[in-house]
Amino acid sequence: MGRNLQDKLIVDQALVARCRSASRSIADDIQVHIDKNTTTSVERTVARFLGIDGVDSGGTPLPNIVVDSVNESGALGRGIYYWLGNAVIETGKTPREIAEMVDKNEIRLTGLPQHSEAEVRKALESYTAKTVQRIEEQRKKREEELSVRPSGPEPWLYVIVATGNIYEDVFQAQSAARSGADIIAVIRSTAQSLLDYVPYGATTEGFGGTYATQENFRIMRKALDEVALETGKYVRLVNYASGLAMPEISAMGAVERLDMMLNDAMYGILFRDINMKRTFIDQYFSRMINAFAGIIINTGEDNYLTTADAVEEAHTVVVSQFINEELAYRSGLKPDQMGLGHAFEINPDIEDGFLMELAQAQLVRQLFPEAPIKYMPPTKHMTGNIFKGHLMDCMFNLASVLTGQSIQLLGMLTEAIHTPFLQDRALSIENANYVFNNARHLSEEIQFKKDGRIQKRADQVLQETTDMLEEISEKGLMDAISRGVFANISRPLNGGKGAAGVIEKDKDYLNPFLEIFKKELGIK
Amino acid sequence: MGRNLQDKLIVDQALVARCRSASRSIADDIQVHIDKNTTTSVERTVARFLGIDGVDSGGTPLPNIVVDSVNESGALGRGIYYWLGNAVIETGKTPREIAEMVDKNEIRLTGLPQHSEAEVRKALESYTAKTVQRIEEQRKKREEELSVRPSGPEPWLYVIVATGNIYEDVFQAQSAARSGADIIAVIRSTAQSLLDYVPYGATTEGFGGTYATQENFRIMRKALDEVALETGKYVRLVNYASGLAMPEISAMGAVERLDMMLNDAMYGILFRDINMKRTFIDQYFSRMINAFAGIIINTGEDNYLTTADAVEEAHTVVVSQFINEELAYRSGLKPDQMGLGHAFEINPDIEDGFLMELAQAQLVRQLFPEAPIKYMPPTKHMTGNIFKGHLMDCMFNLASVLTGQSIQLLGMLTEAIHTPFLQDRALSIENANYVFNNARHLSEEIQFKKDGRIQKRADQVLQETTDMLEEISEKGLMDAISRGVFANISRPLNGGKGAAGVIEKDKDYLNPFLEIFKKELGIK
Amino acid sequence: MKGVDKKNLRAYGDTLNDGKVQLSFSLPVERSPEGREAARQLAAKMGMENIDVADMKTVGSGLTFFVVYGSCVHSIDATAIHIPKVETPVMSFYEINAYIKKNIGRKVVVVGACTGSDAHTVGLDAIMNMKGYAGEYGLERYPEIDAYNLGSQVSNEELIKFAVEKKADAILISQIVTQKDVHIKNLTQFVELLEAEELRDKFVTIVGGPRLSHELALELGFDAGFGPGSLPPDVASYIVQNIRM
Amino acid sequence: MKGVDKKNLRAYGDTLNDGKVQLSFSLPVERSPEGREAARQLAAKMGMENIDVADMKTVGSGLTFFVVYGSCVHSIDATAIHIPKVETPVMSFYEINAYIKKNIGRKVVVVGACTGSDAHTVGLDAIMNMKGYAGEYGLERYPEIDAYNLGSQVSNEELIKFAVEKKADAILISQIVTQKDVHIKNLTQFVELLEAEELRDKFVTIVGGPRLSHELALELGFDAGFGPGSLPPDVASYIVQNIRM
Ligand code: B12
Ligand code: B12
Ligand SMILES: Cc1ncc(COP(=O)(O)O)c(C=O)c1O
Ligand SMILES: Cc1ncc(COP(=O)(O)O)c(C=O)c1O
Repeated sequence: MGRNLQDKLIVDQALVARCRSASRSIADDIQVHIDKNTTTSVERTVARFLGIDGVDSGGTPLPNIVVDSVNESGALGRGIYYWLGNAVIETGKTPREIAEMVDKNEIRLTGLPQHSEAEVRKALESYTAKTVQRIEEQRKKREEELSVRPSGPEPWLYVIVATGNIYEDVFQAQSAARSGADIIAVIRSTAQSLLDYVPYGATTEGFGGTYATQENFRIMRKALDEVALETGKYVRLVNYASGLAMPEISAMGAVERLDMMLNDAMYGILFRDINMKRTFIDQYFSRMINAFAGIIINTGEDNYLTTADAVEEAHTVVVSQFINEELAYRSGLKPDQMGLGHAFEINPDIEDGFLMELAQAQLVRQLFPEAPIKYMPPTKHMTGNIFKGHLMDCMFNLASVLTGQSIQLLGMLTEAIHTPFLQDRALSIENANYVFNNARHLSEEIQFKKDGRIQKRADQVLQETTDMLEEISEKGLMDAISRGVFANISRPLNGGKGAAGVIEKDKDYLNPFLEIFKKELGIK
Repeated sequence: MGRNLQDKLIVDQALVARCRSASRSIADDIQVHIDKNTTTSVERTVARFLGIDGVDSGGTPLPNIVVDSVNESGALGRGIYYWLGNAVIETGKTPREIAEMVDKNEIRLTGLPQHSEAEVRKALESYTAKTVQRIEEQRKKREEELSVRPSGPEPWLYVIVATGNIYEDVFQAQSAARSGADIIAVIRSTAQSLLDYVPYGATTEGFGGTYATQENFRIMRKALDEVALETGKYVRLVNYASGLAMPEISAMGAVERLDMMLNDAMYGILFRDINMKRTFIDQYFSRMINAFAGIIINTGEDNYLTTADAVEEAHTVVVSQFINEELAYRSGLKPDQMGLGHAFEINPDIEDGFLMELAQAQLVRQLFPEAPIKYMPPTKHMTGNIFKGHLMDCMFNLASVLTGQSIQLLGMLTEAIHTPFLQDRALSIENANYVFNNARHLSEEIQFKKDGRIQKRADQVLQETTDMLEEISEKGLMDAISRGVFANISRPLNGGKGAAGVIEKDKDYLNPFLEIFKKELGIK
Repeated sequence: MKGVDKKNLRAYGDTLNDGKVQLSFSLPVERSPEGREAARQLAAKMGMENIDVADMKTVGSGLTFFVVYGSCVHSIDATAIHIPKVETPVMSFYEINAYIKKNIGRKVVVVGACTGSDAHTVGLDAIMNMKGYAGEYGLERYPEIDAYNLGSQVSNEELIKFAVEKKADAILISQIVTQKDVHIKNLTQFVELLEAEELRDKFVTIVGGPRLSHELALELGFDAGFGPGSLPPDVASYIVQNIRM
Repeated sequence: MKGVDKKNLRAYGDTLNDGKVQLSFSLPVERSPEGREAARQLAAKMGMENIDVADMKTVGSGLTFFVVYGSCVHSIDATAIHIPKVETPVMSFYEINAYIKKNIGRKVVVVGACTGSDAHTVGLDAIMNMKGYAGEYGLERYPEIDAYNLGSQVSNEELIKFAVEKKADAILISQIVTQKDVHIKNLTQFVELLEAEELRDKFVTIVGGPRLSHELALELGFDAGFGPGSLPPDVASYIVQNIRM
């Protein structure tokens, strides 16, 4: 992908080793909890994989209806897979038909005679294989597309559309792609994270964004594949596998060939007050799906800096990146699928602030050389002064090409005013194209002075990162979060939304998808 | 002044030595011609120094009337100083009164009995001393002001006002100073260069700028001194000592305490088709006045790139800087008065164009470490797209702070549209302040790779510069200009405007001001 | 500025009353002379003269972005402008606490929240958190104030319920997201709820956010509104001097 | 674009017909709520609704710069727009020379200048100089064309005198400086001179510059006008196909 890797900084590898070992023990600890439990959303994902989709007369998605019915009878610990398979055997109907029967109370899944696990596996084998195959096909399709219509050099231009109306989004996304965007993200309607289900069908209304639905995914995918034929450049599609429906959205994305997912291990906990136990379990399965589908995840460390100060809290971003990395490994994600995030959020009026941004960006680049680092633009310090804002985005673009970032979420000059107009996006793309091209190889031409301000700043951030990671590894991550070490936000262990959705697995819990993915991804 | 000097480039000092020796022989050659002649404008300057100002009923300036009258009688080779002194002895009147008599044909200067040079010197001694003293006072005043109200760190923010109305200019200049401008230039009315006289009084009409008149100088100086009291920062005032009235304008500037003058040895020849012999003589005296007045000159190499290509012709800029430097030395200018010019004019859509700009700016900085280098903004490639234009100015500002330029003429986002609105200027100042502050010490932090693209580009430009200078030194500068080596513009030896104004000096040519300045400035 | 006619205020570019204005917009036209003319005509309808369509750029299929300069003929009467502003004098951290001790004699209770679907807490935190904002302590730091920050996405019902429980003196609401006027809807519903439960004059009601002005707040039935750049003392000063007793 | 009503074209921000427009201007008011309101009112007079005065910044004493967004109510009728354009087909360097050989049978004489006080030669040079522009040779390079470039600051009188001497077929004028409409005055005077000397239809008269359009050129009595981005072949093609014989 022609990544620009230059070791401009001297990075103390001993510290890096300490960071990684601390992260490992942090993740081990979380994994114990993950392995013991499942969640309603994980089970809904399994139901979707078995072909259950659509909504009932009341608009409730069928996956929710099936899973909730079993959950009410307290039998979800066995896994929805078992109950559906069992019902298939009993009724000879498809899972989807069964879901409709459940909705109409024509059947109680837990009330049927229970068959052996082996029989159940057998009964659902074809459905299971079909889904797994579909996902593999989509991954292959992406690989083919990329070989025929490759993306440009990094940093890739990533823009968002957020009209609320999927059809309007399509026009804007296609326009952006024609003006040079490499990646299109459809921002979700405000706080879809908080919905404990996935809306259904094509949507034309939303606040601050457009609902993530499978139909919307399909519509946008088709539109982008069209432009690609025109421009000769495959356009990556992004959405948000975040919040209470995290794994379901990954499933939809895997099937509809999304290419990236915002998919952070802790975002929901910190920024959406979702219960942490719930989130950790969800992210594990959600990420495993992304891993298997060849989807690149984007983590949300940028969000920390919207509440915390970018100078003082710089190290918390790196700490979170290490933790996200380690947890991602456990879901089978490869380094080149880890779009670890950070942001250009230092107050623009600080003297030498740009130097600190360079230090941070270069440090992150060198700590995670194989990761397609996601660089987020200035937002918090953007004001109604669009002219100055455009300049801040210019410096942001320069910092990116200078430090070899991979995924460049383009800043908008109207960031402080409204969700982007079409022309705002065009101006941002013009901004990035100008700077990237005009300074294309600058990175190869310059070195940072040893013991200079930039090197010193990087040293400091890495040291603070190490200390914090080791402290967390002692007390445990859950404890750390409850003490508010990230983004000055503290979340109680059992507080937050969706706690009720955590269900302890029975010893005979059944989820062949988990098994297949683990096997395919080589997870222990 | 806290200049930022970093030897980022390896500059072959052998080549530099060859450049300077070639320039010396080029200048020697020109100097021979200069010493043999005077011009109507030089003599008008002497008349002004003796207190002759104002215009006649027909609006013709008295200095022109007096000098032309003597010139008609073919006696200007003796020097206007002699004829005026002689008349003072005869009439007992002041030079100014005599000028009015000449205007009314009440006296013919060359018709009077002629006294000895000694008597004439005696008669004008007090007038001469008064002027010299006035200039010295103004220089001292500037030095005091600067010690009490020093300018900020380099690069200094230089903006232009150009409403055509001096009173409107004052409001705009004061506003700019309050928003942080260090230097204010009052752009002249279109092609004032071509006027073989200096307009008189306060003016409120002009095309593309405001006429340079002594009264306008006075009004603006006063206005800027006012703001300085408010802001605690002395604001430098700039105008144009260029064109057919070159030395007269320097004289006015010296008396009214301008701080900088656009004052190039070749600009008039190339860009205003003024006869080259005339220009070389004029620039010599003009610059000597600036030297004595402690005025910083700005040379106009930036203009080359508005007609010639900034990539191909980059070396011609450096060639011209060396020649300007050498000629400036001969007028007694000190290195810290030489605001040698260049510009950020490379097509913004060229890959790595920014690297070439850095190479050029850094090379110039290292070739002339003591000179307050004047860096001109992108103009030619600016378009009606103000948003992209603002970004080009951002990169220009970054290049400047990164390479330690001294005088930053701020680019305007509306460059391709109109002469700057007040808000355009405010946005430019905001742009420069943001970039300079945010990347204040970046220059100290980065080094250019040896044998990298930047180093190679600088090597190439320096080599081409050396070759061209040596070629010119063989054939002579006048020949080179007639062959169009600068800005693709060729000017014939005897063509161009104002040739008639060149007068050979008699052996007894008298000009005590020249003598005094030479003595004071230690010119051989 | 000299020579300004306040009754007929016009835009200023580089000479008084030249009316110079910069415009940019997109039109569903091709990048063409006709497109340029369309842009010129739109500008003309907006009251522009000597129109210079300085740039046009294709930003989507059949969509062109224009940059336009010209002189706007319109003028406005500045003498007729009168805007309600928060008049109560602003006191310092110390003065405010002293004022409470002296004139109120008990702790002042303040409850704040980002209501509706709004998850933007930074603004409210700037006013309420210990840490504060721009060097000013937040309300939580005031010894004489009991401040409760309920955080983000709180429903109007919850907020009112909580305020009643705590016998709050003032309710602070933050609204950052303004798309499709969600903030208007949300704030109106809040006031209606209060009135329905006849609690309207129990509390000093304050709303803030980057798109909020005191004027808008009054229109919506609040006591005060605070816009961009507001500081904790501004708010605290207003509360303690307007508290119902 | 889908769904566009060409008779009522409105600005497009992020949904069809939302009328979104960006404005910026300075007003002689203080940076204050009243100043903000003044800006809002000016925008309103320009036909804006849902006005958001996004930023204000002091740019001079008593002068404030505003950035404004809003929806413009105005729409324009695109179907009513008809602009004169240079219709003669554009040929290549080779075709043009061939055309001259075949249809004119003698060299075509072209005289060009930057007239009045205008010293901007780059534009005219782009059209005339050997070197040319954007990869296209200039007229001087055309074997079948005798091109004379008189350079900058040529008076209309000189230009006409020279053109008559050389029996020019076409006169090219460049006007870059447009302040105070100098170019209009200057170009009008040129046409009047031609008419006075009854030379108007002796020459193909062409004017060009960044602020020039074919339409404006016709209004001023020229045969054709060329704006930004024009290329030598555009001009040469027009000349040879419109030459008076
Ligand atoms: C930080 C931020 C976020 C963070 C919020 C983190 C957090 N915990 O607050 C995150 C990343 C979570 C986020 C998410 C979203 N955001 Co957001 N976000 C911003 C951003 C960049 C900065 C806001 C900020 O913190 N400003 C700094 C504070 C200090 O300023 P302030 O809020 O104006 O507060 C001051 C005054 O207004 C006043 N004040 C404010 N509140 C109150 C209350 C009282 C009582 C008083 C007295 C005073 C007062 O005092 C404060 C101090 O002076 C803005 C863009 C921008 N630069 O403004 C977008 C922005 C506000 N977000 C926006 C959107 C659309 C969203 C999303 C909906 C996007 C999406 N679809 O996912 C989501 C969902 C959020 C939700 N459900 O509400 C839009 C809103 C558009 C609009 N006008 O409606 C903006 C403008 C960005 C954009 N251009 O699209 N966002
Ligand atoms: C280069 C330049 C100069 C150079 C000119 C050197 C030279 N020998 O040409 C110098 C430095 C000397 C200069 C001086 C001045 N300039 Co000047 N200059 C410019 C600049 C930066 C670029 C112009 C240019 O070369 N464009 C590139 C060419 C290729 O484009 P073009 O001219 O549009 O030509 C194309 C088309 O228009 C068309 N075309 C043009 N002419 C013709 C003719 C024919 C017959 C045809 C068919 C086509 C055609 O074809 C060309 C190729 O496509 C512009 C700003 C800008 N970016 O536009 C300011 C600008 C034009 N200058 C300006 C001013 C005010 C001046 C001065 C008066 C400033 C002063 N007070 O000193 C002086 C005086 C000049 C004078 N007496 O006229 C203003 C004009 C404002 C206005 N709208 O009136 C501008 C816009 C800058 C600004 N914002 O202030 N300038
Ligand atoms: C990882 C991640 N998920 C989700 C979101 C936003 O989605 P929502 O508003 O539904 O939480 C963000 C926004 O920044 C994010 O970073
Ligand atoms: C050295 C110098 N003198 C004078 C001028 C402009 O003045 P005029 O238009 O009167 O030639 C310039 C413009 O760039 C210049 O560089």
